[in-house]
Amino acid sequence: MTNEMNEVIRREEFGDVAVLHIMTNSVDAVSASAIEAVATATAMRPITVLDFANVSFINSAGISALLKFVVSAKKSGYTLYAMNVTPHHQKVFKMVEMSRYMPPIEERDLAAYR
Amino acid sequence: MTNEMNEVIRREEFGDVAVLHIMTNSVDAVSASAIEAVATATAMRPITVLDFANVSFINSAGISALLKFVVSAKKSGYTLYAMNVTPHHQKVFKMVEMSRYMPPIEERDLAAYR
Amino acid sequence: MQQVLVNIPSVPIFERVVRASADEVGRALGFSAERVEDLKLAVSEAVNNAIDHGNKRHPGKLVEVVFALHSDKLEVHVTDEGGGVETVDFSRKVVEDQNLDAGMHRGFGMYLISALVDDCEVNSSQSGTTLTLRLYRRSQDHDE
Amino acid sequence: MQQVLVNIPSVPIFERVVRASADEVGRALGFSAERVEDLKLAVSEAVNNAIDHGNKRHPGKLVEVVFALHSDKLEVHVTDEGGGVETVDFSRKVVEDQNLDAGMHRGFGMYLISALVDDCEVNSSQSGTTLTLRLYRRSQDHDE
Ligand SMILES: Nc1ncnc2c1ncn2[C@@H]1O[C@H](COP(=O)(O)OP(=O)(O)O)[C@@H](O)[C@H]1O
Ligand SMILES: Nc1ncnc2c1ncn2[C@@H]1O[C@H](COP(=O)(O)OP(=O)(O)O)[C@@H](O)[C@H]1O
Repeated sequence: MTNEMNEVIRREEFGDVAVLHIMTNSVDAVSASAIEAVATATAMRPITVLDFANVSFINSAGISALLKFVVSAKKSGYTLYAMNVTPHHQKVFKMVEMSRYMPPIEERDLAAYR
Repeated sequence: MTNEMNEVIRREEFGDVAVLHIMTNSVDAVSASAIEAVATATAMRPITVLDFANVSFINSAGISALLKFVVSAKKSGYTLYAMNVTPHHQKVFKMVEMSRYMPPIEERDLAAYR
Repeated sequence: MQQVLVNIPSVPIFERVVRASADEVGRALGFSAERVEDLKLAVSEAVNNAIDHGNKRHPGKLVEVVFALHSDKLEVHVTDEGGGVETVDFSRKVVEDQNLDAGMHRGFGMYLISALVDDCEVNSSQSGTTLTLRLYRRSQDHDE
Repeated sequence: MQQVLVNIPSVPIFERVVRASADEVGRALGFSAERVEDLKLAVSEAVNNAIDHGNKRHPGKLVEVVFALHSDKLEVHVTDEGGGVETVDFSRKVVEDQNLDAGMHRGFGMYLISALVDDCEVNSSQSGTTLTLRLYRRSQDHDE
């Protein structure tokens, strides 16, 4: 068991909000399975936010893991948001239209819920 | 000419103090000549501080470049200090007794001179 | 022409070694930070395809990556020891509702590669596949 | 046993490619952050010696680096195409006043290597030198 496995996502919850802080800097084929494992229906809240602040790399294996969160949110009728996405990854998310399923949200938009 | 060449060290001066902020993260065989080029007698002040805040790697080719600052300071009768050295590089500086020629100083020790 | 070669077993963790090498090669060529990210992502996709589809994650099969630094361009050749592929589809792929519902979350790799590099090319035979990526050097690039 | 191979021309900038690879290999083996830094520094010194003293910065001569991941240890073999070396001195070297005054600012590489890794070994002939570094795996290391 690696630290990456144990702590790939750190969960923060307040009110209707769950913020899922991704703790690995590389969302790739190696970290995908540990990330996917967190994308259960019970992890979702009406406002579920993936926080990419620590993430410096995402490839398509990583995107495929992230899409599990999109599916889980959809099943619950919730929306998923993305926070602290680098300009490069904003570009990549737009290329595959990921941004439609995971629109950006900012830290200050969440303040009202705290 | 690369940016690394142009901006390998950013100089800040106040009173008797010169702080030389190393701007490259790798003090190695590639950046050595640009770093050495700054180690002239005129660059020295009675208190000359090398700031390693941006530095994540130093090898012996880099140490050899840093020793030019030690020599220049010595010629002027000044002392050289090192600031924001990572624990790993503190260990390496001790191994080669570099720390004797470039003792650590902290940001707050400089406040009095500003 | 200078060449950097990286050779890895077909285990996903070693894709990170190639990616880190791509990062340093891109910087050495003076590519902008954004272009270095594009290069890393394209190389990452190519290596993962070589590991997964080419070598089928057989650790004994190797992926060879050659970074060829030409005066006018960087060429990256990613070669596997797989059974080859008839045609590769570089067309645009986006996330779609029906694919999500069907649990299909893959298929973006080749599109991303083709969109992120200036030029790419597949050469495949029964003894393996080579994907070549090309990034032309631009006047604003600066050698180290 | 898995092996990662990196091959570079004898140009200092490419030492950074090997160093970045060492970083990822060390992480893949679950080495602590401090041990990864030790590995990077030792590999960096070995590669720079191969470039400078072995291949005399002849860009056409290559430096080959093999990371051999054994179950009990990481072995790194750094090989150049130089004329070889009779004896290598791994003894402790420190900065000294008389050397500073004489402008002698080098000679720390071999000492650093020997102090940072668990074990090292030189094999040299007229056709080149191989420096082998060994870092034993510890119980607190964690595979990815
Ligand atoms: N190196 C390769 N060897 C064999 N087939 C390949 C190779 N690279 C790509 N392909 C084929 O191209 C397809 C599309 O690849 P890609 O767009 O990366 O999507 P994904 O890998 O998610 O399936 C793969 O499913 C595979 O059939
Ligand atoms: N790969 C090599 N080929 C030939 N000689 C070498 C090699 N590596 C080290 N040496 C010899 O060992 C000496 C000590 O190396 P080192 O401690 O790294 O100091 P420096 O490189 O600063 O001289 C070198 O000066 C050189 O004579």
